[in-house]
Amino acid sequence: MNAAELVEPSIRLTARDVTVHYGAKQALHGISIDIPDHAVTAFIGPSGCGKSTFLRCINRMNDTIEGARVGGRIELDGQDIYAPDLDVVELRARVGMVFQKPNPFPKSIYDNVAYGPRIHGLARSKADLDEIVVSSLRKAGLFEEVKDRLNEPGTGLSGGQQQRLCIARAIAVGPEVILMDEPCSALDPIATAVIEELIDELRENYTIVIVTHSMQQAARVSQKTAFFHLGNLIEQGDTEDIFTNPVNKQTQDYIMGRIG
Amino acid sequence: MNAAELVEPSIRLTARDVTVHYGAKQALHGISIDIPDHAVTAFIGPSGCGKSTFLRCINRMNDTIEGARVGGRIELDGQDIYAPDLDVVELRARVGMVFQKPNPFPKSIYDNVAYGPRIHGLARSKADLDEIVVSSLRKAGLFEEVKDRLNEPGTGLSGGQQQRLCIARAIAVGPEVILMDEPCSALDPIATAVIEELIDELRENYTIVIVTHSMQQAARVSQKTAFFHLGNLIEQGDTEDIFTNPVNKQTQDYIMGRIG
Amino acid sequence: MTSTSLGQAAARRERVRAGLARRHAGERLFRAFGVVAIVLALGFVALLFTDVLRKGIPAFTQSNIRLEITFDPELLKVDPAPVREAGQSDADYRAQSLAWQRQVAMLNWNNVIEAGLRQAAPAGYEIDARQILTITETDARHRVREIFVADPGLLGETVTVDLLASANTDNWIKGNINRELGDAQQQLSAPARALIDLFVENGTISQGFAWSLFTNVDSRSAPASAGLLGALMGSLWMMLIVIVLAVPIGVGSAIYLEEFAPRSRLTDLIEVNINNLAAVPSIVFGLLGAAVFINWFRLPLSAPLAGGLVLTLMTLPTIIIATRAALKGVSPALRQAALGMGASKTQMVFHHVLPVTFPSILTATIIGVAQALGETAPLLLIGMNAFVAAVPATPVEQATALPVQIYLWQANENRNFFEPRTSAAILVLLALMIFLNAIAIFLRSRLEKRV
Amino acid sequence: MNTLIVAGLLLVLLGLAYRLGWAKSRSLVTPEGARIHSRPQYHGTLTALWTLGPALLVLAVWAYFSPGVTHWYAVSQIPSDILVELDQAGLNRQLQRIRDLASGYGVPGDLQPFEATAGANLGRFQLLSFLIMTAATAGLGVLGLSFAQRRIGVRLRARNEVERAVSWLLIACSAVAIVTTLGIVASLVTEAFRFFTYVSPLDFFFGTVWAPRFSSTGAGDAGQYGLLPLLAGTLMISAIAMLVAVPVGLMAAIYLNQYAHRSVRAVVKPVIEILAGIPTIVYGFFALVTVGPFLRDFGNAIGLNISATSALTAGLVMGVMIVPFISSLSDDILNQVPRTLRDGAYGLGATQSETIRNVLLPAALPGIVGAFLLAVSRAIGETMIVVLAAGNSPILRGNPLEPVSTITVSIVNQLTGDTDFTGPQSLVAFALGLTLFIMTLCLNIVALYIVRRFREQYE
Amino acid sequence: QSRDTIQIAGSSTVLPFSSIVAEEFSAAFPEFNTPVVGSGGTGGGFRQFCEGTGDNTIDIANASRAINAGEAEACAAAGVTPIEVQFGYDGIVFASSASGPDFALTPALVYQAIAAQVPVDGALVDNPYTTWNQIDASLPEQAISFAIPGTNHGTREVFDLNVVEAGCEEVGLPEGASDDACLTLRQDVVVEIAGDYTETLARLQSNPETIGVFGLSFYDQNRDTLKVATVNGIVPSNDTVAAGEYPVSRPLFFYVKKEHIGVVPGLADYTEYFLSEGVSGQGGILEAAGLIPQPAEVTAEALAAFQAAQ
Ligand SMILES: Nc1ncnc2c1ncn2[C@@H]1O[C@H](COP(=O)(O)OP(=O)(O)OP(=O)(O)O)[C@@H](O)[C@H]1O
Ligand SMILES: Nc1ncnc2c1ncn2[C@@H]1O[C@H](COP(=O)(O)OP(=O)(O)OP(=O)(O)O)[C@@H](O)[C@H]1O
Ligand SMILES: [Mg+2]
Ligand SMILES: [Mg+2]
Repeated sequence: MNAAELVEPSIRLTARDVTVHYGAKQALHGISIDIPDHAVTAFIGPSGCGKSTFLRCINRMNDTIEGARVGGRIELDGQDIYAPDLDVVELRARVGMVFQKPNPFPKSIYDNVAYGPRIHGLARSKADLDEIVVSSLRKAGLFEEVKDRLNEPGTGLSGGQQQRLCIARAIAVGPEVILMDEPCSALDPIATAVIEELIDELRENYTIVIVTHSMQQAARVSQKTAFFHLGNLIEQGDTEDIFTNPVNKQTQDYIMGRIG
Repeated sequence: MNAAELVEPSIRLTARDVTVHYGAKQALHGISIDIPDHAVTAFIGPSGCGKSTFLRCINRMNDTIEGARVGGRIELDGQDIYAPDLDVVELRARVGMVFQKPNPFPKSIYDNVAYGPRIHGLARSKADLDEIVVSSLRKAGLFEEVKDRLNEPGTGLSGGQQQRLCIARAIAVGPEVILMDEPCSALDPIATAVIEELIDELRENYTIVIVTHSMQQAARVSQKTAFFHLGNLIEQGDTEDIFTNPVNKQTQDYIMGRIG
Repeated sequence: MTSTSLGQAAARRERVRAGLARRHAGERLFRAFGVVAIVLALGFVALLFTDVLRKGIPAFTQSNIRLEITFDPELLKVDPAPVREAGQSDADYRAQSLAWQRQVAMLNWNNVIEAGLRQAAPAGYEIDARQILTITETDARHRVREIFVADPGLLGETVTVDLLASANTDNWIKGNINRELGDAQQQLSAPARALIDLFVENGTISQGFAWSLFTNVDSRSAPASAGLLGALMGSLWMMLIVIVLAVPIGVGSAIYLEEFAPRSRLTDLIEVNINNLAAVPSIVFGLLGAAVFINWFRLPLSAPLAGGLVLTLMTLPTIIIATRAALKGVSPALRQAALGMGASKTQMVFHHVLPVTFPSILTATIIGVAQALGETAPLLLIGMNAFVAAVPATPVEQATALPVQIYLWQANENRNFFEPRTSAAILVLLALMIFLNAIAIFLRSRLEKRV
Repeated sequence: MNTLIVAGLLLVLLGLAYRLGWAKSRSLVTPEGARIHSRPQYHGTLTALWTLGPALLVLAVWAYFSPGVTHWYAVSQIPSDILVELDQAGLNRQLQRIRDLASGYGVPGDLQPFEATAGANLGRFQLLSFLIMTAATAGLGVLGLSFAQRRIGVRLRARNEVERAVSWLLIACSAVAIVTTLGIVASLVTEAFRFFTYVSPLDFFFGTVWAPRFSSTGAGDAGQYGLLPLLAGTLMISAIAMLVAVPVGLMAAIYLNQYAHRSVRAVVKPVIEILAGIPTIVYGFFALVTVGPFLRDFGNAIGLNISATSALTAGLVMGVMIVPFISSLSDDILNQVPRTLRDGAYGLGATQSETIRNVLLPAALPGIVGAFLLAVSRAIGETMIVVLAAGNSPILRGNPLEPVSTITVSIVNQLTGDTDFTGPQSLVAFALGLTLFIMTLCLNIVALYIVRRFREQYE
Repeated sequence: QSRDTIQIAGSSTVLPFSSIVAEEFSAAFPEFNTPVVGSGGTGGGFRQFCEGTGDNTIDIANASRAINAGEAEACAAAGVTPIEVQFGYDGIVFASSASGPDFALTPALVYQAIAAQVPVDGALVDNPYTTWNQIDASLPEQAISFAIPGTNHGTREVFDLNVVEAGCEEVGLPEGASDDACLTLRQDVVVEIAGDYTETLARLQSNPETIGVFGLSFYDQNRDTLKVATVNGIVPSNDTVAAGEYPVSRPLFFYVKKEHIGVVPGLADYTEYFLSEGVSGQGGILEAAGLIPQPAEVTAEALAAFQAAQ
């Protein structure tokens, strides 16, 4: 599980000198990183170091935050995602996001998953849509649990189920990249374990970036790890290397529990 | 710093079979623990396991939560704190509390600290009060930083300073026990270090109970540790023992990062 | 740990304990103030309601007179009603029957009623024609005539007719006017009063539910038959206009300001402006309505359309502010979820945010509309205090409104009769109001349960 | 009738446009999956919008110009020899007759020969211009439709364009509020200005006597229009109302928010809010027939001379009306005070009332003051209660037991009385309205400023 | 097509009569709708009346005074020709609480009671009287308190003219007194009522020593609580007013828009019906409602004038 990939995978996302300001305050001081395909990349670091901020840059969710300004360049498959003629809506369909707290829409389970395909016009018919919903739920490992109550509200599920529903919802749009911001921090240990397993499975088909405050989790699920500190990317590399053999003193301190 | 006390200290607080219900939901399933004098006791455990709930039982802050019911028995110096004739106000003067997010009153720094002594009528004169304020601020390690602006609002301080102000405010009443609920979780690493140092100093004069989600922090500041899981007290003992040699499988899993 | 610090702790505890009694007393006092405030507020609600109920309830019953009316051909000298002949054109027939109706209207129907009254009275009761007719309401002759027009075959027949007793009769029976007063101070003559008492005894006059209050329009010539139907309809029309206009505009405006508008001077200005509009006295809206809708757009005076527009403008800020508050309350998680799915901002708002806030918007709307329903002052300035004796079939026909009707009735010169009637009208308005508020509260509680 | 025809036509056109746009965009999607930017619904809507826009433009132009053109045409129908003899009033009357003839309204008096033809011509002219307008509307609509239809393509960002249109619509909704304010200001200012040509602003704002007289009694002057007695009455009543409402409302809010059991709160709060829903006319009536006489009798019993209709009566009842306003707002504001602050005080051993008085209220104070100011502006603008219960005596005096008058009452009186409409008697109402507007505006700005500052503390 | 409901607006004094006629009119003429009677006061009525002709303007203006020059001008400018119809009188009475003593007043007495300054021994001094018997020994010993209509009421105009000015002349002002002296009232005992008579009644009930100014019909309907005062020894009643014996009365009018006759259906019929014997004549329905009928010949003249004008 913890084994690093043997073949170096192709790069999906590249970031160069990304800076973010919230009003006068600078939250990121020039982040450059390459994120590989078909792998899980974990961002770790103490609270407030800018992990979420950087994650939000990747699907331009920062656009929705008032006063946030993004500098530098991020490319998805070689295309600048901050290019003026790029349609954000399209980008977000390609780069899905799962949040810290499970946030299903207050609609039925079916509608939760069907929403994305509907607005993006992905299904030509009702049967098409059904098919997308079922396969997404199945991929998220939720189908068996909810197949009898697809019309009940998604908010009625347990925390872990809700989070998987959110993952299914993100998958349904057929994204290439899935961003997860502390997806397990609101869950109990058992639900966490289920999600972690799911992430490991999804890796086969998606590029996954996950933010976590738990080094243990990073060690468990990721192949690559990036350590952030005070708005800087301190160190990045194969997860195994970072955890067993950090180069940087700060990384070391953090991993040993001396800071944070 | 991490050294456990050599002499077994006297027991200040004892809890026996404490249960708490929030409405229909049971949050604590019979907690029994002894908390020693002049030592820092840390409560650790995954989110939602009932650490804060138990902490709030000790100074009866649960009284202020609608629908919360407390069962069992807690004694402070042998006196039942849930006895019907016990005055909560007096109890809270003896058992101070510091919260997760620094919450200074929107008053001047001076008034923040003077508030407790004032309502309890602890100062005979203005000079008395001045003296209490200054000595409390000094004990909280804040005096030097704020002595020139005692009349400025407490909300104008930095997060770490605010948290120390809250500690000073709690000390000013002259409590015997100080309860701290994740006092550093809203602070940056540097401020956290300052507070941790302060806790270590305060230990000389007070009985301190601290809730933390960080095992590293527990290891750094406490002499005794209690591990909570799903509303149960799984294991307790000297911090060193718990971290190096946990008896219980769940404790072990948690400490190794396998759960939570 | 030293013994001195132990001693200090003990001393401190003593200090704290010493102050406790006083502090707890203060606590109790403060609490008592709170209770007093609540009791005062509730007491006033109770007082107001009992007072209005006490005054208004009697007006829900009314004195009715049951008479045997004979359509005596001696008294009613009238041509036979026209019968439609074969080949007669519509217009011809209508003209003919109108002419006949006019002829019927010119008859002195009071004679017929007088005969009926005398028949009900003990034989040979001494009272002159003028006095005996004060017992029935003045519109009795129209009622009787309508019966005849509807069925001209009744000529020569006798039918039992229920008529309204006059307002003064009602006052006398209910004791609204002091029964001890002398002749000079009574509205009815002594023989008439005695006869009424006789009628009450022999059952000719009985008390019944005052249906006229709900089925009739306002009347000045026949106070006892004055009703609220016209005013109710006027109010309903205005509410309809307010709902149709204020809700979409208000919600749209709130959405723009809360979700789309960039923070700028202009939006700040709009915000200040809306908050200000919410507090602008209603009478100023009346001035605006008079100047803009009546004088400029030349909308018909005292029509529910103009009233509805004025009330719309008044309600708008309420709805905008409440909707904005509701939108603000939507959790950012939901917004992020939608945006994260690749929904555009518009889609996010219309697919997710708005449905979630729907109940609060509905509540705000109901409350706003209820407020508009009770508004009087601006309507006075756009002429809605006109006397309208018809039910408005469209919003451009003249009408009055419930609160305005209350205002008009409280000024009616027949104080003895209209004071209870005004209270009754108030009860009707309050019932409507409480009904609307109850819906709002119900929705709110449903919403709270769902969240 | 005519408007119905046009509206029906437009609806049909719109439906057609939507359907066409939808179908065309849908046909773009090929089996090999050329992904179109926007969904067919958006293309349909966009096409419909392109159809609606030009059509509405035509209608707007027509609505603007047609009265002028019709007027010109009607004038041209009057023979010139008659035209030269007519003065303005005569011309108006003549035109009205022709218009009435054209619309089949019928006219009194003898019909002049040219009138009949003029009426008929005008009728024909109106019909013709209506037909032209309809054709132009339809034509331009179709033009827009075909243009939009041609634009449809895989990369056309129909959704973005539709959304832009929606946001413009929403902006238009927000503009209503601004337009309302402008309307208020414009309608008040022009009339108030006309009033100030009769009475100098100095006399108005600083005059101490309110006695608008009749111009016809021969008393010569047009009366005195001093604002101060009305202002004093307004302020006195508002002050009494606040004296009642603030303690009761605030304490009720505190009790419900902090002490009351949830079930008590669930019952009491809506009951108190009923007070807010009661129409003011009901309060007015209640004050007039119940509270006033009670106060008078009460005054007699304790040897005080209280008028039944007085500042006290109106103020008391108005205070009751405002109670729920203050209690609701204060309740909301108390709810906004973060729980952590409350916990901080409890944790120090403060009793509940100490927590409320020392921590909660000071923290919520700016918000509460803001609420009070809003309540004051409501009291100042309240009309019906004072119309019925204040006693309407515009005299400058300081005794709250005596009748007073207020600005709002005077507005109603001046606009609904038997006064001469050509004089300052009725115009003064607008000056009073303007004064009222400015007063509440100032109060609101202050309140807003305070509330804003308060918000920043927690966010 | 053209509007088919008669629109009326104007004086609130005329409004009750006008409304009653409107109701009865529609009962008697089933082919016409019930006319709508707006309020707004005499001035407001004329404002609407003189706006012009056509659908959106009123047909009849009720008035408690004759049209004045400014209003007539406005009418003419808008192409409106008003036809004046006088249909009866309104009596204005002084009434006090039914439980109080009787009053026999004269304009002079009223003037002395309420003027700000009165002549005493040839000099104008601030009004010194506090009780009625100080003015005249025949009057009861009761504090002076007077509720009069506010200046927005037409009634006030009549009161000023027929009572205050008349009383002022009777008493006679010393040489050199200003023109205003007659009409300046004291504010301590005089209460101006801007609302309707109900409000005056409420004032009376709250202070039973008050004497209030009412319409005769209002007094008539509330005889159980009110007691009327004589003026110059004359008891106000329909007969005394109609005969011109009772001094405080005024004629009531309505103005018909000539341009609308024959256009708005029923306009002429309404007018003629209004002036008919059974409506505004002796013993007619309006008399029962408190109107003081004018002599039949005056009505006949008005009718003739109306018919001639249309
Ligand atoms: N909307 C915002 N406005 C202003 N500052 C912000 C905003 N969001 C984040 N910040 C600041 O930017 C910095 C980075 O925040 P970010 O949320 O990215 O940290 P994080 O690494 O995700 O922390 P955590 O582990 O607590 O989630 C922090 O100092 C934070 O205070
Ligand atoms: N006021 C409340 N009402 C209802 N349930 C509550 C309340 N407070 C806490 N709980 C529940 O009680 C359980 C214990 O909560 P508690 O806050 O004590 O956990 P914790 O160990 O402090 O967690 P954390 O580390 O997240 O602070 C949780 O399941 C929580 O959801
Ligand atoms: Mg984060
Ligand atoms: Mg906790």
